[in-house]
Amino acid sequence: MDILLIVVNVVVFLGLAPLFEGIIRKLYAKVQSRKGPPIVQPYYDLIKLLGKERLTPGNVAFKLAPMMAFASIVTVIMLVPLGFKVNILTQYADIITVIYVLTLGGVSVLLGALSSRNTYAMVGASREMITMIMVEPVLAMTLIMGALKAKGLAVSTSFFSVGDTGYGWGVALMLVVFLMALQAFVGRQPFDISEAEIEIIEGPFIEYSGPYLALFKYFMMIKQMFYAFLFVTVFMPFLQTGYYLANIGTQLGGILAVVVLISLVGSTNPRLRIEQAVRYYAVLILLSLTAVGLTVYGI
Amino acid sequence: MNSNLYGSLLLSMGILVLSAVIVPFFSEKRKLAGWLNFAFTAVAGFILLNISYSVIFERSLNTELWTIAGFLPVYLLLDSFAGFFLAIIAVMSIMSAFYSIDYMEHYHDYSLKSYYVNYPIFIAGMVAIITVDDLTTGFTVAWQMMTIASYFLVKFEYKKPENVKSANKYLVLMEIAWLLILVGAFVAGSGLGDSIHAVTRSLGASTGVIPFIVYALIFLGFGFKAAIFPFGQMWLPDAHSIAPSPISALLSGVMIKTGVYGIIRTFFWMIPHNETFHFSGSLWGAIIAVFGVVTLFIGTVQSMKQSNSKRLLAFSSIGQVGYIIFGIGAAVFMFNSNSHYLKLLALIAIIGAVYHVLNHAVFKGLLFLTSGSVLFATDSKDLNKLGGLIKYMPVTAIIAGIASLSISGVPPFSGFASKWTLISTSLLAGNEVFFLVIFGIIALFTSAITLSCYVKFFGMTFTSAGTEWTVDKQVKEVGAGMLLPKFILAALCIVQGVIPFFYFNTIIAVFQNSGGSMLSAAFRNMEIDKYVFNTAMGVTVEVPGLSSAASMAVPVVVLVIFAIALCVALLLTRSGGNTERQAETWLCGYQTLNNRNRYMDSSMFAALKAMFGWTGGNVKK
Amino acid sequence: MATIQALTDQLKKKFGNAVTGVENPSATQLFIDFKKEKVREICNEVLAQGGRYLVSVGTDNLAKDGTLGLIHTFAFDKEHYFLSLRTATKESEPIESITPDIPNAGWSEREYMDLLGMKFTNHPKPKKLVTADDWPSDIYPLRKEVPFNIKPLAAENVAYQLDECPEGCSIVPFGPYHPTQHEPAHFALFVDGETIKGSDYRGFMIHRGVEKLAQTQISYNEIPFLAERICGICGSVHAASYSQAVEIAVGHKISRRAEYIRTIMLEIERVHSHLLWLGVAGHLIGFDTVFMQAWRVREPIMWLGERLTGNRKTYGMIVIGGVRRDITPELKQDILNVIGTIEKEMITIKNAIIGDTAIHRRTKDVGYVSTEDTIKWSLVGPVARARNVDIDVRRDMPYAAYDEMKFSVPVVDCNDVWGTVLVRVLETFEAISIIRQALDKMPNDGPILTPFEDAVPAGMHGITAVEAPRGEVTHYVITGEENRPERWRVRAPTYPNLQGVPMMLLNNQLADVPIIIGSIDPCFSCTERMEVVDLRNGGMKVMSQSELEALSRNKR
Amino acid sequence: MWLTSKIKQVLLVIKPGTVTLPYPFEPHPVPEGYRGQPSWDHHKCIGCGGCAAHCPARTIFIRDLCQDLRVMVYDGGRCTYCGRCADVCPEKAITMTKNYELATGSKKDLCTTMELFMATCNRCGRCYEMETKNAIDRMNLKGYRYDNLEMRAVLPVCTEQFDTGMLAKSDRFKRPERIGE
Repeated sequence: MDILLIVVNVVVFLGLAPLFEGIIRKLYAKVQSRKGPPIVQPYYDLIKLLGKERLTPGNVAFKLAPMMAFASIVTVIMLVPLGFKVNILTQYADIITVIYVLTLGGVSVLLGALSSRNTYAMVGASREMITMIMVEPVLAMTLIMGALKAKGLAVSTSFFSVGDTGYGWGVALMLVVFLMALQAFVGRQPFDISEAEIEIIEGPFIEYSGPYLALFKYFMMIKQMFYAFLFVTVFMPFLQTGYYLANIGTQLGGILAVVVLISLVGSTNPRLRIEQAVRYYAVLILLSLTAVGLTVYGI
Repeated sequence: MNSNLYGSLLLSMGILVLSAVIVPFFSEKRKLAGWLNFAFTAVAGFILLNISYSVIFERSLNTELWTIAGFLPVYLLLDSFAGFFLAIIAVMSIMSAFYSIDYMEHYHDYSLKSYYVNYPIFIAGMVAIITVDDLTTGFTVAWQMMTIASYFLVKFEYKKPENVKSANKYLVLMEIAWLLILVGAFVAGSGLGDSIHAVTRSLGASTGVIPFIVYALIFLGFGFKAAIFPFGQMWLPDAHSIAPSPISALLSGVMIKTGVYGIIRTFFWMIPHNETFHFSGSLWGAIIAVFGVVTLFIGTVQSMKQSNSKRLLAFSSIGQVGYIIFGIGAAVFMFNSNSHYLKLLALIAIIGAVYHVLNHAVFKGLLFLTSGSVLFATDSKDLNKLGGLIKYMPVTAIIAGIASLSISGVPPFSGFASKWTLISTSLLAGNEVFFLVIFGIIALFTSAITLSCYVKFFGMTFTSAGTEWTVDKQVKEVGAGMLLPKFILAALCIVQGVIPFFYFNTIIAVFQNSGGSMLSAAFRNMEIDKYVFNTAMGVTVEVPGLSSAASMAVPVVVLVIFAIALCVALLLTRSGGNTERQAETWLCGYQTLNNRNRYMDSSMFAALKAMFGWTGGNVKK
Repeated sequence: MATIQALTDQLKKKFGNAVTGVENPSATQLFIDFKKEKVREICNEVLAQGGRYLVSVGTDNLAKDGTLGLIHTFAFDKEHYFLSLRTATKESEPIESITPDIPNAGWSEREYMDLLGMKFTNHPKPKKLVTADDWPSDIYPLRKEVPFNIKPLAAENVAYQLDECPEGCSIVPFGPYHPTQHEPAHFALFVDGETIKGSDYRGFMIHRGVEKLAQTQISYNEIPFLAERICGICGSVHAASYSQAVEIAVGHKISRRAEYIRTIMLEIERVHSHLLWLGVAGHLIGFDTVFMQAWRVREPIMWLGERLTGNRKTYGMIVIGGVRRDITPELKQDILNVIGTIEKEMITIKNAIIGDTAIHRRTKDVGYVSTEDTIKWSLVGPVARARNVDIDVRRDMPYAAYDEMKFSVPVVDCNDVWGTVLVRVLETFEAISIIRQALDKMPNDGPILTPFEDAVPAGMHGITAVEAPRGEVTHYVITGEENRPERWRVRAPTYPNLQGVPMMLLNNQLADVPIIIGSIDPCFSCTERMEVVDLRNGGMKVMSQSELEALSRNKR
Repeated sequence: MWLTSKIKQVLLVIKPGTVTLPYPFEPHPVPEGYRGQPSWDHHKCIGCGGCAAHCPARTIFIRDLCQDLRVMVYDGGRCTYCGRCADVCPEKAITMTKNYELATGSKKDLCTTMELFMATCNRCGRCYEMETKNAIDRMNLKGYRYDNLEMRAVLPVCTEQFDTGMLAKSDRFKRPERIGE
């Protein structure tokens, strides 16, 4: 039974992440008055990429990086309480572990970028790292806020803290900050700076092709779904119905709503410059610090 | 038994001094001198390890008065806390000595005489400063042994004038630190050669601002040594980056920890407990924690700006010491509060701090040895020039990767376990002490910056596109003599990360067995075993007042899940049944990859560097 | 006021014998011949008198008198005439460069070093510009004796040497295959962190030998179609400009109705081009919705073009002597309907863009160039008008039916990319108003095409400029024998503007490079007309699809 | 400010809805007068060669295989669809069709070849005075014709060994002479 919950986690995330990506693409197309690709296009993309030739610059790190990225995000999704239900692995990690494992995913992207020897990839890596440093605290503080509310760093208590202890001004502020940082988490406009197709040609991924690129793409899609899921779980505890399957259903509904928001914001904004983005992130960090402070004083 | 251990301590120091006398005569035969030096160091080191095993797991000793060299009466103390540091010194000096055998070939136009005179003296000095139990005579001897020997080691490449200048600066600052501590001791009412115990007693009798002055002076003195902000920035990067790499490994890995040792001793052992004396623990805890947080943040940010690999590592040492100091500060603060729950967290915080001392010694030593290997193979420590070495030095590259992940605190490597301890205690304390949450968040944020440093360090050295090494000269993997110590240290990195509970238990034992302080009393009385559990060799903390399983770090489980996921990923890449081919780097079609269009290290993280421009950081080539 | 008379007198007075001849065939044309020793002084004097440098034209007269000709052309905007300073030099003798004073002449001079083998003294950057890296150094493709489709053996060890990168910078290559550049050109950016500290440009990778082709292979009446294909966006502008240059050179008058139709075509092209640019600019700052929406608004114009001329973009409308198709009353109504809807959409787009702080953040203070530098570097078009330089040849040198149109020239003093956005948006409204006026005032009778009656006499010079959407296009024609021009020089607006790009890039961020390069609306094909390329002719082998695929896959 | 402009933008784009076409499933109809692929009506063609002489892209070749047989080849691979050939054709034998879907795997699909039987005056082969004003005859003037047909085959080969010295010696390449010389 315990294993089954983990399997459900993996199946839901791995199975539906490309679908949400497809929905985002479709919504982008709608905003741009286009027909857009079919919603299942990301699945086709992945399958096609998996069948292509593997081009490498000839070092191990390059091949290892996409696998590490994929593995790190899969590790995280195995731990999370999908359907508001804790599984057997959840108790073995606390939020600091989750933050660090998520970071490992970002590090893998950097490793891949650096080992691809390409100037653009390096520029992309430099930007990706800056983004990571500056938005990870927002994620951290969201979880820390939960931890402070629940008086414990365990994943379960921290994720469910809002549901257990109720909303407050701190939570409300953190909710807003999380939404503002969401685009940066999932790497969409205006914060797709590290990939910036028009300047540095997909940055870290420029040298990637075939199955390796597929893994990175899959990683990005799952990451995107994970952050939407995180938002839904932490800030929308009212979706809890009491039944496991119904919970998964309502959570997926919540994720869909977040995904719609992501695509609307993404399609109506130009990309920022890195130094503008950094200033923006700094504001976010200060705001989330305020939110944590408010939470500590029970406001 | 007592006398035996003290005797063997003196024996080990004697062996080291003997080495300093004998080995230089063979300095013309470089390899032989190296092997001899290693042999002496190893013998002394194993004696020290034996001592530390005894004092940690069997029985701590009390202070004893010994007369050294016939005329100098000195109080020595071998308790388990000293034993723990002795073990670190022993392991690191053996590794470093073995590494030196091959590495010193790099300096073929320098005589190795001074190196082999000073190396054992330096180690003996560090051993001495851990074990002497006064702040005046014995302390002075130990401090000067350590300082002057390390001064000559730092100055090893004396033909470069800027090195001599940096070394001189180092010497002057260390003497100032010594003076500060000495004055502190005298203000506290210590006579020449009085044991700490006596000093504490006379301090307990003092009133008014005297205790503040004493603590401030001693904290500053050891702060200089431990390289806290802003004192560390004055000497550490210059000294550590110019010393030969095995020495840098010792300086960063071990020597600055003697400062940490002094601070811990001061604020947990040198606290008088009588009715008249009141130690303002929260104030001192807050001060130390602030120093720690500032140090860890500034040090790490400055480290990120460096383009010289050894300077990067040196600045990063400042940052990592910041974590330790922060942990100590948080522990002092919480320990002196009235809440039972905070006191428990204080114990965990101090475990974290000491654990980080161990971890940092291992991975920073390892990193310095790695950058030494790179320097040996390529003759460059400029990250703007290095690059692409993973192809030529794969083993060193993998080891450097492990060390970098460790210092960045990525599970399941060693840095994670200790940083996790420090950050989680400060966050858990947050419900009562808000500023510790802020500090914890800063520490977490800084840990991301650490990551960026080491992504840069590893990326720009081993991956990325470098000078086409094969054009000028053949870059080869360094020999087994330089790989072996790195292997051992890298294995330690992993072990210390994967089974943190073992180290927790050890450190708890260390504190429980070292008598004479409120801390060890607390460790014995508060039954910490009830709150810290073993979960698959990971650590779970359950503190009353918090929700069940308040925090846990179980690297083994994470490791297993990760490994399974990695296998799935590998299967996925092979699922298409496709072939693999090597391809050229694509740069838009007109230019091909060359030295001029490779992205340089100085360009990395430009926006972030600009944002943190106010932190300074003395960037040099 | 340096009127034609005043200027001639001044130059004669100052340089005396050095001025060897003055020709003034019409009110807008002034040709002055002079001795080559005084080239720099005379050009400086012309600048001082208020001349604006346009372009230099190099000619091969070796067969006639053993010289290479060099013509520096200037515009006097306020006095409404063009000045051409003509000189000549022996093949072996160098001539003094005017680039130190007029930086924009740098490329023209480098072009003739490559193509005609002229030699210049004191040129600040005497590097290869046009010919390929491995083009042999002693073959000058624009000389008359060199066949148009020559394919010499590649020279060896002649890689182009990029400029020295400043200390601490590394090169980030941009192009030729880069999404910022929709056409191939290479920028080597010297980057410190993310800040640009300098750049070098190596372009001319798609020279199609248009001028050489026109001078050797085809005839007057076919060149408009060739000219139209110089540029995919402002095709009519080149066709109109070429046709006007020939008409001016030989004094050929065309009907008023044809001139009105030309005006309408040019303005339709402007509306379409500005909308296209707006979309591309959106794309370049990562705002694809602007891209898609601007192009959606543009699409009716393309279909209108199809109905008017038979093609979406390469209208093929303007030829020497007039235009090919008439605008019937139904088509007139059609045009009015289309521009009506576009005007409405444009107003909403304008409001959306002007209120969008996100766009401001990406465009304001980006690509700053001071007004003085703009004038010094002879930048043209919206790039100059966004930097407070009030030039527009539609108003200054009226051609076609612009003398009867009432319109204002939008000029702003933002001096940055935002300024060019503003100028282009405002110009679109002006263009719509001009189309309305032209349709209203157009005479109802008159032939639309007045072909040449007689063979065209040789040796006549004509220069004209047409305001293309991205700046003025200058064409210089010297008529020749065999029913084709002796020399035809095209200067597209990108030619001067691209030379100003390094100045705009300096100290900006890497992320701004696309929009800065985009802000001049670069048209590399326009700029790179020269050079001889393979025309897939004669003994060529027709490759099947599978062969081509195999070739492109195997090529590493 | 930022939020309102964003909301305005979203509302703005909803109005037109989806505008992209379902091409290639439903080709877009083209208007009257569209300049698509040219088509030759061999019934009307008199073989004057005007199209060949006026084609700016030189995609139409005329070769006389013998006195009676003229072959016209249209090579659509380079055609610019300017419609110049249709304009100049005196017999309106060329029409620009509405066909624009010309992508193909083989270039041959785009080519047209016509073999025209040319009736010749049996006595002298040329029955009227050469008139320069006559449109057809003007096409035969020097400069109107693409008269280097043979050169086209020779040049790519010889330019491989081209050097300026050889050029000076060669009698194949003459500098253009001035009229009157």
